[in-house]
Amino acid sequence: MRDKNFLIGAFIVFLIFLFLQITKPDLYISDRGLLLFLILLFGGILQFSTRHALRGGDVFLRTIPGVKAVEEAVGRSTEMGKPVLYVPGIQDMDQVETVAGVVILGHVSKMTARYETPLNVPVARSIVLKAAQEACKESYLVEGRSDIYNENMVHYVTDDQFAYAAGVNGIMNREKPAACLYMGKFYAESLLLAETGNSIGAIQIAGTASQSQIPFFVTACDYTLIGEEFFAASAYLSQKPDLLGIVKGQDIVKIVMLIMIIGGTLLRLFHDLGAINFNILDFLTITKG
Amino acid sequence: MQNISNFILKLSRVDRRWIFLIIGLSVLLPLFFPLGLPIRPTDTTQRVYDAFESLEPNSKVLLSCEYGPSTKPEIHPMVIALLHQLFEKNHKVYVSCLWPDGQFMADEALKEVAHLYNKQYGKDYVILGYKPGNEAIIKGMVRDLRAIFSTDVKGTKVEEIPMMEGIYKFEDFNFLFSASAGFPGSIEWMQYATDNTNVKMSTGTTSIMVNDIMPFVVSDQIQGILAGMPGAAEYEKLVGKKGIGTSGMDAQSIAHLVIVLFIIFGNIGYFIERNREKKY
Amino acid sequence: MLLKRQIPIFIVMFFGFLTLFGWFIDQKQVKDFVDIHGLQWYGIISTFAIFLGIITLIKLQLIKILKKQKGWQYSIVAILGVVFSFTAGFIYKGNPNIEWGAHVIEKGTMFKWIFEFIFTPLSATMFALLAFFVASASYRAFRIRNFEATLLLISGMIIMIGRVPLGSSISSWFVLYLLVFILGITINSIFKNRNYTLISFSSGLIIVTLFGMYLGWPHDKPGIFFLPTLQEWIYKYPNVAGARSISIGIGLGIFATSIRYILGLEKSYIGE
Amino acid sequence: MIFNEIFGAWVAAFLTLAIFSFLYKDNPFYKIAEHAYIGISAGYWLSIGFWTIIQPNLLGRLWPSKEYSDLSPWYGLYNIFNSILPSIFPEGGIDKGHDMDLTYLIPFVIGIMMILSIFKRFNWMARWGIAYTVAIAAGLRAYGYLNSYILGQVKGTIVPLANTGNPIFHISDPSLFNNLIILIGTVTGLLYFFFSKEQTGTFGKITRVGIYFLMISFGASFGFAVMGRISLLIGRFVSLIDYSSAKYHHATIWVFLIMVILLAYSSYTEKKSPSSNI
Repeated sequence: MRDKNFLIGAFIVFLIFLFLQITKPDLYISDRGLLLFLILLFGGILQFSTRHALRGGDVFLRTIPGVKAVEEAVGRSTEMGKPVLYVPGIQDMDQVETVAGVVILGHVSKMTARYETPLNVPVARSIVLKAAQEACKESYLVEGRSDIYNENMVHYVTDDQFAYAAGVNGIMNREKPAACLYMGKFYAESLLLAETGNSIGAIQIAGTASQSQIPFFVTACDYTLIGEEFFAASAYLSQKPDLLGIVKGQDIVKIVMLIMIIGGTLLRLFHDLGAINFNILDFLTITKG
Repeated sequence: MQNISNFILKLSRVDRRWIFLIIGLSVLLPLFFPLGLPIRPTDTTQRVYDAFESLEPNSKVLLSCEYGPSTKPEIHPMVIALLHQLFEKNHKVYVSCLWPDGQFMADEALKEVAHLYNKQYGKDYVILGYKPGNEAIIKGMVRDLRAIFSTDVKGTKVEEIPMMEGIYKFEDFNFLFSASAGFPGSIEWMQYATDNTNVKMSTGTTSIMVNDIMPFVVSDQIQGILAGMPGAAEYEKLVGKKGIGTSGMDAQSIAHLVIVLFIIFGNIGYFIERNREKKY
Repeated sequence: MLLKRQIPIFIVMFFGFLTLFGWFIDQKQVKDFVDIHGLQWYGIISTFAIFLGIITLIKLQLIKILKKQKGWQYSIVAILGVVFSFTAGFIYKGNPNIEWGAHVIEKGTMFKWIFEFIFTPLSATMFALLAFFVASASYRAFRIRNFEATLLLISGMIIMIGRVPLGSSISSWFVLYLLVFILGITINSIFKNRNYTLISFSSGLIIVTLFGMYLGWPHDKPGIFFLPTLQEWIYKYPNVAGARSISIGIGLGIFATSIRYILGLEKSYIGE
Repeated sequence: MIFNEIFGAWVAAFLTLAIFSFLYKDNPFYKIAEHAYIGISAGYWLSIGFWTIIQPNLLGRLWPSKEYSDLSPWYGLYNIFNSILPSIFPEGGIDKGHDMDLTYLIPFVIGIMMILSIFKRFNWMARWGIAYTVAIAAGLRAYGYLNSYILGQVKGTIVPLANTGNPIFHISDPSLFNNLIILIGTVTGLLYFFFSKEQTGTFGKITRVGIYFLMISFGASFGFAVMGRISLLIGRFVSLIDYSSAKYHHATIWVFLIMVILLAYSSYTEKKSPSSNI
């Protein structure tokens, strides 16, 4: 808690909030005050832990097996002399998952550059194409292997969902990659990809926050990064302190929510037993407005 | 024993076109030769039914159609069954659509049901139609419905429609049913309309969306859910009108059974293979 | 540099703050923007982006045709498709009684015909193809690798059978007998001793039978062995608990990332 | 039955069967249907977007018929457009019930820039549009997710543990046991997503419980996903059966027969020349 500027800023914001809550000016929708408070609180926590990490504070993250397996998968491809296939989802860059997928691609391409393993990245959107090309080029440059970088390793297939899936399936059947990585936002085509990958015997690692597609990945892939794990993975691989700090901050917010859940349950228990008069549910309900 | 496991192994490497053929037939045959398996309403379906049964007569129900032809098999039977129930209880039905195709679906369903109960357009039901803008439309309706819908789908001014009297914003409705196949749909209605007002809602969704919405049903943010085609069949049973949902249930049952058997057989093959690999 | 860098960052921060805190401001212009105009602007911009996509699509297909790459004949079909639906959308309505603009949603126009007889069957069939792939994947890909996968597949199978009418036709006693059978197999594979297997299998049979005779073989009791009841329990309680923790996690992830964008901590989407 | 509809049914039956023929193998019928799909869907979404968003909401606000006057230069510009493209710019302004709102020039300009970014020189122009998209998504989503996904779900997890009249155990109705399941499942599930602590020892055991809940939930998703796919297949078969009726001159049956014959013929010729077997 040695971040003076942060504390001063937080105090000022808190005073403004208090002022709004007490005077309730006409301009302010005070019924939504609880949410404003939570936005400020959670935002503040995230901001604080980022600053903490940037100042060199300790940021420990546990290992995630799926993340570790990425390097092994690339290694296996190298041994077998087969390419690595990377699918960054089928959505555009306006989805958080796609951005995370492109960031992870940056790290995977560093490994392939190091091991001189061929990399194949089919994409479904033109904007993703540009971003993914930039990411790969940068990685090969950083690893000093821009001589083996080839712009066509990232290529556009089509915008259409199933046509794209069919195209990727074709690539799998022809090139028989030893490792298939699916990182991004997926819909119904997830099954087609995972089933084909399974049939060619590749190591498959998936990462997505699309709830309804996770089961197909869990059953057909070797490793799956589930929901929040997937977002954390990009921070984990990047090792950038500000991103790691955000993940740490999310953990603190989670603790706050756990306290809310358990404390709330206790408060409700006391309320139901008639010991106290305070109804937590009414407090948490945003009144209509 | 060896022979049996060899046989199973052989089966597990069968060309997948045989699998395709089996699943195709297991859906197609029951459509021609129905078995008439009994349908039993689940709890969440019952809750939707009860929610509508408990409405006062002549309530104003907003029916929002957010589905299109590709998901019609799952959602359309629900809408038809629901319309039977609403018209029977003399509720007024207002249809709005967040998907462009929604209004054809609604139109088709109303044409099929309304005349059975002698209901008239403009007096007992109205199609406000499709407006583009996704969740902006929901937010707009909560603030000022007539700013969003100045006319109905036929171009009649809202002021000239008898049943629109007293409807100025979303809160003037008594209940919302969202027939939803994706974005924008039930979740957006909940986030931007019912979570912020006193109007309650129920929903009917495609199977794939059920699990995304279920937590909100259990926490009472949504009153019950009709889950996919089986949900529609159950609702048809509750309302007492057999439809497409009911007739599809035999095929659905057989196909599910076949898939479960596939999973079991596939895994038996997998185990045999793994055990052999261990031995060598 | 100003145009390429500072202005985009300013746009993100300005509109991000406006739409986030606009929720709490009771002022007509701000409310109008947050409730209506903000998203309509987005709709307009994203529609312009479709033009961009179509130009890319036509360019790619034309290159294929001009270079006579493999399968170039099919690219002609694709371009004809664009031309056909563009014609129906902008040049020829096919029904003079319907105004421009209404022709994309009213019945009786060429556009609607395309929708009904080309677009609908294609998209619906593409979707239905997945049923076949689910079947083949369940045969070849869904493997019980570990305990987690076992849980997943078993709860999936219970939902699949329990939710359809077939499930309510299966008596809970059938399930009980099935469990005894599976128990026998498990004991056999663990101990590899015929006597143990025989004893556990037959005692299981006897217990279930006695229990059934005592209760009078009710079709749907005990509830935990009646698939429709069991699937309902799974999907209303353990499933909701799991789905809820994922929802909270995803909600938190999205909230955190949004804050990151609004504060300008993450700028990778504009090539930084 | 009008010609349009009968012809349409034949087209629909052809396209449906052409897609299904992929199950046998990749073949020209499937490729035709697939490419037609790509092309037509592109034009389809463009038209829908233009006529339901750009024309009414953008142009309808820039030149509403309410404020039309022959004298103003702004509408003079409009009249030029009107003489070129009368279908998009009808005479006397666009009547979509909107007032004039010139702030809509902002998305108009950003949209045009989006298209211009196709040229390499103007590559950067797309950034403005992307920036706006991200801003709107972030600002609006943050509030909605916080309210419904986080606060609403936290509220839902605060279950009653006493004095509710619920029994201690009941399988499908609310009961103390089921409430505890929800509470424990949610808490342990959340703990699984905890990144700053190694999942070992007691903590590891707790998070294992969380994973089991997640897996049961995925299993349920899986079951429902299968259910949905099968329902859609049923729907497809029902329409194919419909198209095979006399009303449509048995379209399905004829198309099916012709396709089978052609496919059989092609695989027969392929067998003769094994070199084409790639």
